[in-house]
Amino acid sequence: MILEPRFTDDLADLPTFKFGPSSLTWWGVVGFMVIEGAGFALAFAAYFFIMGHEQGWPPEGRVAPDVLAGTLFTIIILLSEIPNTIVKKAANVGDIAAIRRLLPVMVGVGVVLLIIRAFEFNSLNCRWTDDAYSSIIWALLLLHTGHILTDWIDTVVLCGLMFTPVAYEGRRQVDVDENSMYWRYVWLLWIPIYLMIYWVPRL
Amino acid sequence: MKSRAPAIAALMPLLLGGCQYQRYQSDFGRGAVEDTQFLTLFTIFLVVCGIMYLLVIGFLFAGILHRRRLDANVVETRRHHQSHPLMRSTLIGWAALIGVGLFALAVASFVTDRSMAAAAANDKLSVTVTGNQWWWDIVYNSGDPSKTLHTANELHLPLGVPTRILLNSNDVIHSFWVPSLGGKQDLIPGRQNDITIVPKRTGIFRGQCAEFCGAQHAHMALVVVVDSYPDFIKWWDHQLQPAAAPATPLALAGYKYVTTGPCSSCHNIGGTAAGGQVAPDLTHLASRKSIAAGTLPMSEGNLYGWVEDPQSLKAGVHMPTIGLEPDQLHAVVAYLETLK
Amino acid sequence: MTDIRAGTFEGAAGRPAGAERERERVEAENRRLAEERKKIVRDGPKLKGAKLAARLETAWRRPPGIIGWLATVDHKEIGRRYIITALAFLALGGVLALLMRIQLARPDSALIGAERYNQLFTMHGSTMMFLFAVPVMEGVAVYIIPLMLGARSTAFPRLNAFSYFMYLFGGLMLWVAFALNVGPDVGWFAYTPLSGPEFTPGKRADVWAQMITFTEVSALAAAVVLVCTILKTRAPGMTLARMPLFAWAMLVQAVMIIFAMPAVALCSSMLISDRTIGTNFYNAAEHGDALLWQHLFWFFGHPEVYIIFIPATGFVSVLCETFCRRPVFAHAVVVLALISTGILAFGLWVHHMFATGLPRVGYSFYTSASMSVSIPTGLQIFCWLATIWDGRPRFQVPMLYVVGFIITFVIGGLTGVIVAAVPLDLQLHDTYFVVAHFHYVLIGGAVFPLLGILTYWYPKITGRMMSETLGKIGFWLVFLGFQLAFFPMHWSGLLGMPRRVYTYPAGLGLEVPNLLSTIGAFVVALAVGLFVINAMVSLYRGAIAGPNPWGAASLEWATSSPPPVYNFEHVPVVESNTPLWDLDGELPVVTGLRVDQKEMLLTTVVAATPDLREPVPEPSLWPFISAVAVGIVFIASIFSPWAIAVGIIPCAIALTAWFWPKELKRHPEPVIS
Amino acid sequence: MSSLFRASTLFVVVAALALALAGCNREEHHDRAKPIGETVPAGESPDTIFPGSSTPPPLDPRAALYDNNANAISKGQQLYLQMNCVGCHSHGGGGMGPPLMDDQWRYGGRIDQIATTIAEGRPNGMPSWRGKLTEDQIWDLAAYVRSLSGLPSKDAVSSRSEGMSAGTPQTLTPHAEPKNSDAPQQ
Repeated sequence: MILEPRFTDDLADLPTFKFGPSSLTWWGVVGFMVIEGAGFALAFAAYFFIMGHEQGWPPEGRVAPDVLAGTLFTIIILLSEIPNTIVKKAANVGDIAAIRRLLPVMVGVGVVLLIIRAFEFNSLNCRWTDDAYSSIIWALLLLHTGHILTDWIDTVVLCGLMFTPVAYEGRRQVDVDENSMYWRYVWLLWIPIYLMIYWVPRL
Repeated sequence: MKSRAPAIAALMPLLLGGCQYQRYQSDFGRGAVEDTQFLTLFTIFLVVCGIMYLLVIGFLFAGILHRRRLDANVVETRRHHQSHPLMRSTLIGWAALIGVGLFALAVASFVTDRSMAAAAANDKLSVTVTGNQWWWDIVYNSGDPSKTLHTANELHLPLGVPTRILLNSNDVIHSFWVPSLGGKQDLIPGRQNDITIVPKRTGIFRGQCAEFCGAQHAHMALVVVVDSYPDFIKWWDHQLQPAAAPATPLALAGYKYVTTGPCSSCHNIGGTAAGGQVAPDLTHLASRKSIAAGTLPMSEGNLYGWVEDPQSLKAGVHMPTIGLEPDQLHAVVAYLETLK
Repeated sequence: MTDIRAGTFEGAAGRPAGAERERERVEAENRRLAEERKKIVRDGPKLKGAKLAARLETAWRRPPGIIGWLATVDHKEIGRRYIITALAFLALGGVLALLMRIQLARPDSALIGAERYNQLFTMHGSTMMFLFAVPVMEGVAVYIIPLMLGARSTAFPRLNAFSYFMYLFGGLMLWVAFALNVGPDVGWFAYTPLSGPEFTPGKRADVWAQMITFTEVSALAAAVVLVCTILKTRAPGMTLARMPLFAWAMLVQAVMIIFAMPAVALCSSMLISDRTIGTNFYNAAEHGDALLWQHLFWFFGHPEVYIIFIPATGFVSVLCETFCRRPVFAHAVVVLALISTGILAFGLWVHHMFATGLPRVGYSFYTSASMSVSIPTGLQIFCWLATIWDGRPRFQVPMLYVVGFIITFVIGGLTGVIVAAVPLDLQLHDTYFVVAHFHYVLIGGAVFPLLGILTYWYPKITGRMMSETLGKIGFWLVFLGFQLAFFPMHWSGLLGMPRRVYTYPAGLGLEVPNLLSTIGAFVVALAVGLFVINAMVSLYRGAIAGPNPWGAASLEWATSSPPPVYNFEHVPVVESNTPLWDLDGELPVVTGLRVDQKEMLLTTVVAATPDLREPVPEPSLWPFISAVAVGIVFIASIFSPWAIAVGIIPCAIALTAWFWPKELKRHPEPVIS
Repeated sequence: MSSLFRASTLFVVVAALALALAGCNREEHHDRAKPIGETVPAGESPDTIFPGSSTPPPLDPRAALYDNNANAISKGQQLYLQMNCVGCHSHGGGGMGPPLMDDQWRYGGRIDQIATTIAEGRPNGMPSWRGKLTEDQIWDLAAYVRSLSGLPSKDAVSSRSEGMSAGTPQTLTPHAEPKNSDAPQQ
């Protein structure tokens, strides 16, 4: 027997999008951030596990990576938070023009960072086949490069989308807001990796 | 010690075979101090867990048979239902019971752990066992290098003497485990583990590799013989002697083939030109109780079968099938039998 | 508050003329869209009953034929596929188990060679753990959770479809490789250095590691879908305190997957990189360590077995509630027990490594941690027993499986406490005693409740009841067959039979227990076959089941069997923990959702007050195409690392097309096409 | 649309099968009960050093069992260490003996020619292993020696041994097509 409905209240005028934890995609993005966070945390644990076996770090016969490319990368990625925060605020207030000005900047910053990252790879002073130390720092750098590459591709797609009339729909501004939240996560994760690759071997 | 029938065997369901198995490769062999401590702790755990299990099953069947008068289909919804007051206190009692039970078991486990470590403290004999893919390389270490003994696949231990066995591996992870003597320890490449055994009873025991190590993991067994101390010293000195020179012409032909043919590339026979280091040491092969790491008991027929074609007995073993002519085979086996 | 965002403008003075015209155009467009929005048809007192159902049907149904089949985003269809595929892999894994048991029936038997047997037990373990246990729990949850929470769909339904296809491709890859003699033979745990480049030549271990990548991506996607569904799409009024226990169990399981699966993803990727580009993570001679693999694998491995067990506790709670005619005793205790089991499970993994020679002090910590994880499970069992004692149990087939579960699982739990003690584990580790332990907790703890819950929700999925007599015969066969198959393994373990041996010598007393186990295994196989026959036959000859054949309390029984594509005509409102039992004849509902486009209701996380109207994505082929693209890249990356660098482009294109809206024009209300 | 769909699935199935069949013999185990000589007839010895452009004898039929066979290469890798080939050839870079990872082959780079070199031995110090190793082991070694210069297919070779890391992994070694070197005898 299908039950007869007893109508309580009508939700016709509920909004169709909101910023922050009310949005479904916010929870999806946070879910994937936690997954990557767990993966990176275990990669850090593997780094310190391998380090624990050595008397000296880097192991004898290895030179620590040159810091120039890495530090330049860190400075730029931290500075990139400025346009990132502006575009996030613009999205919150729905300022399409500002978004259309700043997303290309973020894409440009991404390209610059990826180029610097290429220089970083050959400033590591070791090849991944040399020993476990070289393998784990190559792995950390490669994992973070994948992290930046995926978010850069997201930003490119989003930037393309925001130049279409669809940009005026509220949900698209929520996407921009969450993409900049994810970019914040990308450089937040970079800080421990930067220290582990460039400065822990110099302790 | 031997008089008391193992209490454990009585506890186990009796439908299973007679007791003579339990002294060869079973946890009930009581061959060493470690195994007896395991059995006492195992009994404690069985008793406590058994009581808990009976409580659960009792509560389950009480619930099943606890017929309620009201109609079975009437639904007790949350609003007008309050649980039986006794239930709330039984829940707390149950939680306390589990907590206390586990705490007692944990303490019993730590105490046994500590007493095992104590029994193993002052070891007098040191043996290095190195795991290879599908056989055991054994070296009896001694202060005097001339007394250091190199053998394989059969471990002799003196009665009552704590022996520290150092465990290395040349290839993959193996696990040294002689159930009747005590617990297992892994042999891991790149690190050295150790296990100490204090044998309590003379006799022959069988151990087996307990960590999956490839194709022939099932045939990587180890025969352990616990001798009295004088017998052990006599065995050790005998094993130090080089291989006996062949007497009969057939054995001499076998000697010539073995020391110049493919056997000498891998095997070592003390006192002869065969000096390979990558396969079991054959100097006193015939004195052992098994062939190919416990795959076959030592006998002339098994020697013939193994030397002629090891691949069909232990597929994937690193010993190749040489394809000996019948006369070479007779000669080789005749020579191997002289290596007492 | 209109949902169309009028563009905000900086100070008028500095604005160039172009922006001025842009502003007018957007303003005009906003007005036009606001008019259109008023004309949207919505469900309510004026539009209900059969007329509403017909209109919702046209909005929610998928295109017919093969294209529609591949493009579906209906959580019920995806859930059914998950369950059927997982049961198919259960049958395949079961056949492997029978082959292993035939080989082990007699000592020194040469029926199956060593290499073939090693492939058999590796495929048996990997199939059961990765291709059956976790996916079947995901499948049941993906089908039932939206119905149980009163939602019209899961969150991210396209991601759900992508997750199923990744699971299917992972399973197919493993079994096709096994058929082509490239199947893994290093065990479901693949310890290095045996699974390393030197001791496993060829591509066997790479195939295994890549299957892990497939199934882990699938499980993580499904976990994110479930977490978002449980937190955001519950019916109004279903606060966290009123959420059913099964939903709590799936929430805890999904969060555990999110924290545990990355561990196996990382270590299997490191293994593949060791085997293809020569990194030295597990090479002891080059500063690596074989134990790094064991730590990372078992950090995932132990939570994995709780990921399989916790949904089963959800099943048992659902069955106890319905068949004892009362809510589960001490609801809060069961919820807290679930959460603490989920957290504690991450602190126990070293008890798999007691024999690897780590410091003994550390081991004592893991002994007490492993024992303490049995406390929350013990409390859950008490609550179920109290529910049976205090309720009026009706012993239909699902309830029989609950009784079978309690009798069997508690033995497994107690043998778990035994192997938690270091001195005992040094004797029992890697012997058949442990094989008996984990079959008791996995088959007894997860498969019995699964068989019970499939019988229980079969009428909701198909509209027909399963046969009661066949069900009872099936239960007694599987219960007694299971004891006959696995109890003797305690004995062969104590007699010194190690795991993963393709044969054993005569004269060690192992003949009798192994023969009994083989007989028992065939009885269990017979019982599972009977269950499948019962399920097939009842599709046509089963009694017609109405919306609520068992008189149960949760929301999935408030809609028809099988439920329509849109689940509920009007989104129900929940006022108590057992909604259908506490009704006075009418189902309270909320209205106002669109009828011409797919739309669902989002509620706040804790109090479940109505929050947003969320457009539900239309069916699309892109998740399937993306799964194919990602799958090809995964398989190709076994053979060359360049496959990843080249493969990113097609995957990026497929994923962009998945996200890109079909028409780039503005709608009165958002639509995901 | 559907014919294209059918054609593309057919193509994918055929491609997958071809790729997979290549995998079949890569994983074959040759733990044969009978020695290699009795299972596959030996080809005529390729040991004639053929000056100028005369064509070499046809490839020995046993080569099919060893070239590109992952298990043979893996057994060869272990034998290479156990029989102390490292002593003269090190890990392929050469030392007292000639390097094995370049494309210069004095006595031929085909698997049967390498097997004959190992069995017969060569002047200037290469010992003869006939009688010391069985035919099967010699051919395993020959398969591994070819992998030092990247000749077998990349999915059959192993990326590293469990020992010290010795140069680029064989999975990344470029394919050096063997050339008959007539470099003067050192």
